[in-house]
Amino acid sequence: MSLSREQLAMRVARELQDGYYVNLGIGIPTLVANYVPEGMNVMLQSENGLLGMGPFPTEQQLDADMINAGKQTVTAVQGASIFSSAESFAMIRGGHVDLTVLGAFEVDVHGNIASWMIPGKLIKGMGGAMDLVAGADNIVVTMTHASKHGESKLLPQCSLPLTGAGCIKKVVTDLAYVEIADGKFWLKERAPGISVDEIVAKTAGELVVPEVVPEMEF
Amino acid sequence: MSLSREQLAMRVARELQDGYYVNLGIGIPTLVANYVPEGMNVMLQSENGLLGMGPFPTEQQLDADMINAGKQTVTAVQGASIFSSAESFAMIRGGHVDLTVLGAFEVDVHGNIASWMIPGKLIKGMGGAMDLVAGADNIVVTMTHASKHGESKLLPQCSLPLTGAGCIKKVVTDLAYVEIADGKFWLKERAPGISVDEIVAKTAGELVVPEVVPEMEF
Amino acid sequence: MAGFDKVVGSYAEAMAGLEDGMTVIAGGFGLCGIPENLIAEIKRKGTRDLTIVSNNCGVDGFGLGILLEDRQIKKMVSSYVGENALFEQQLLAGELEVELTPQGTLAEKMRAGGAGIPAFYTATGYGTPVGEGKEVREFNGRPYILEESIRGDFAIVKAWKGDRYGNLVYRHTAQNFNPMAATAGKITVVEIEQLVEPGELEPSQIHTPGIYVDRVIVGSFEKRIEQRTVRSAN
Amino acid sequence: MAGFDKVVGSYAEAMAGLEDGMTVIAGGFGLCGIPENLIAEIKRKGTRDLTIVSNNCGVDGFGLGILLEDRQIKKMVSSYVGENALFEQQLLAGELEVELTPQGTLAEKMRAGGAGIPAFYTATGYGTPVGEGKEVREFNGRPYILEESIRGDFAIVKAWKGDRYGNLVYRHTAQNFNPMAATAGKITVVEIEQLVEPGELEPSQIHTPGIYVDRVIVGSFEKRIEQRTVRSAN
Repeated sequence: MSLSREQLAMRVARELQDGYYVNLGIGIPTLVANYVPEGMNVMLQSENGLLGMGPFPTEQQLDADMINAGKQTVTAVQGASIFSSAESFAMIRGGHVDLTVLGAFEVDVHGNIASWMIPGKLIKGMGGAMDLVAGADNIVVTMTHASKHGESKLLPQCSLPLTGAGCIKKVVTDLAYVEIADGKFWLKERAPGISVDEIVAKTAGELVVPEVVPEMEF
Repeated sequence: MSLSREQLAMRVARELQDGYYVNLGIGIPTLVANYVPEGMNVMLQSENGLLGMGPFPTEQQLDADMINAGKQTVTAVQGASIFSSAESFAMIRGGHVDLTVLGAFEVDVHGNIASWMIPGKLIKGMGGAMDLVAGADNIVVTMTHASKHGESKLLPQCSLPLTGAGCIKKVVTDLAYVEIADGKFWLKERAPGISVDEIVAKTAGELVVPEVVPEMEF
Repeated sequence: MAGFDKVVGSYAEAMAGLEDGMTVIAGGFGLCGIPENLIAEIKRKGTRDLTIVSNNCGVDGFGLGILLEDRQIKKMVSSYVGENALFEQQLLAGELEVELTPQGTLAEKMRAGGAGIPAFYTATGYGTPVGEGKEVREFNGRPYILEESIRGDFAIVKAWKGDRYGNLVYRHTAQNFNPMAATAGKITVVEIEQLVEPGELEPSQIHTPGIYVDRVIVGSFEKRIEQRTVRSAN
Repeated sequence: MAGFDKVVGSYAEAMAGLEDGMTVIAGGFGLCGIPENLIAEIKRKGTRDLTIVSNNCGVDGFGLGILLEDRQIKKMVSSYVGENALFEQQLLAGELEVELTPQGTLAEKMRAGGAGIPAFYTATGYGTPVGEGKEVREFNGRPYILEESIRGDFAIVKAWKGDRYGNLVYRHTAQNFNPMAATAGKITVVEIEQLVEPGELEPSQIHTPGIYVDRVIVGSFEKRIEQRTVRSAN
């Protein structure tokens, strides 16, 4: 069975380490915050200028001046800091964020990522995504392995305009966990009950398959 | 009579306007703060990160964490702000300071200034002087017109390594007030009792002398 | 300190001098920390052909979105403009130009503009449409693109507390782009919630020193929330 | 929040990993806001061939000046080094190298280093010895020079209040170069006067967010005054 949204978030959460500063993109990446392992602490960075993002506010805490990068009302944890957008992207661009998780339309064997623009459709903008992928050493992309029509999103070469070039090393899809190195995809884990054959069939870019591909455990 | 240090400061002070943010260099420029005209307010910027520098502290106010760019203990006026060196030079480099006053070894008809380095002597460093002359639109240089040996400091071309190129338009010396434009010095005022002949004799760069050269009044 | 008293009495005075074709840099992220009354004044004035530099363009009916209603905006420089049906309509009709700029690059372009830095290199956007036509240069074996700074004829800023000298403090995440915008306007206009006496703000806790600010006006704010997300109290 | 507790118990631990030949960025202006005990620890360790990036080099017998006594510094990157006879002596003897850098350029180089900006253009130093050998480029008809950013193996910083997460507040003009230095070290070590609980510092009033900080140590400080200037009380 391909992974659910929650399972994707759970698998990504295993990339967390105690003391990590983490930036989570909108959508599935946001769910990762729900699966921080017991006894581990991470601090969430929101690129509009908040380090130490907390849960949504109660009705009593609601404050228009306290939002996250998704423009949702949020709270701050104890020990949070709040700063300007220039300072926020100094952190991001300067490589101070330990882990960045974001969605994508496509990735390729060169570590390229396309996530912000589909020509012919309305272009809404890249927001902070280009800065995030350019600034982070440690990025996890999470997305479905193939489109609804079965077209692979793990390509020899991205077909859509890029968000960043040569910056992606880790991809968690609903079928597999794949790493990118030396111009190839490297199959590391498969979703429970998903066959290697299915993953191979749905991976358009060159995929290196080891003899044993462990199943993810949840 | 050539101007005293205090008179130099008084003449420079006439360049002040109400509401000006002003950076005063070490030495005679610092004295300008003593001659702010009655009813006029200026705010002093100290490039180590203080806008709104006040007088020296009393013994009771003395605080090692409160100094100016000359490393002297100072106070802050009401409404002052304190910030980092990067912010301080953002102000300076970005042209937000209304008037900068500094000393020099030489200036020339091209608006070049040399103020920080005499080859063969020990080089102590330029501090913030290069940023100040590059960032300000409105700079007043104050110095003696000639060296103790009678050598002019207003030259066709600076002989010493520059602090900044093409940035000086106003020079107050102990003999005269001179402006720089179109590759020439323009004599605007003379010190009380100083003859135009003496100024001409002590100005090595091309000097335009109008028919009437008013005397400075104190 | 008469020469430093920057408080003006009306929004008309606050935006005096704004003319057709000018560039306006605006603080705010989404609807958070936007100078909502200064924007409303631009609508009232009817100034046209404006280039607006702002991370977003408000929503239909609020924030910068209201300047679309009478087609006052010629060009937007933004990182994300997806919250606005009228924007989409004018963009598709070719009535509006948009220069999409990565959020961090946009923040840095404003800061650089205010700080006298005409251009800087960044890895952001290299190899993407953002990098097209821009100079590429390697430092330590990595390619970077050259980005030029931005300055505006006006900057419009929203702060929380301010004094007559223009010293400002922002509240929570309403800070966002406001401090950089404040440095980058030839004329910087700030609307504040609360006017305090000079000296009330702790000098080392001032976010924007008054030297960057030309005009201050005290306003009252709707502070509309874009995404109201709450949890139950227990 | 175990993973975020950055407090260390000794100066030896604070400077662990510092090796011969490394680059150290130091906060402070003159003797104001200098990490005096971290500097003393470097002297105690006897680490050599250091490149020190700091606006000044202390004075004879205090601050960075004490690292000259055993010739631990190979190179200084500074804007002004005129307060120090030992410095002069070693410079003239060719035992010490100095790279004089304009003060604002130095501050911006540190900030850029921390912010992932490898280089920027500035008018400062154009046409002077500082500009020699550097690329010149015109923007809007004015020439600028290209300056590259600085990062250090270590950054040593002095703050006033800090919490276990490394959130920092600086006191008065002891801020100076410290916030930029804090962003630019591979390992950033901070000594503070006062440890406070996480949450005690108002989030929007933190000068340096903890993300930049690796180690925190609580110290006591001499805070020597370089130019003691006072006026009479009346």
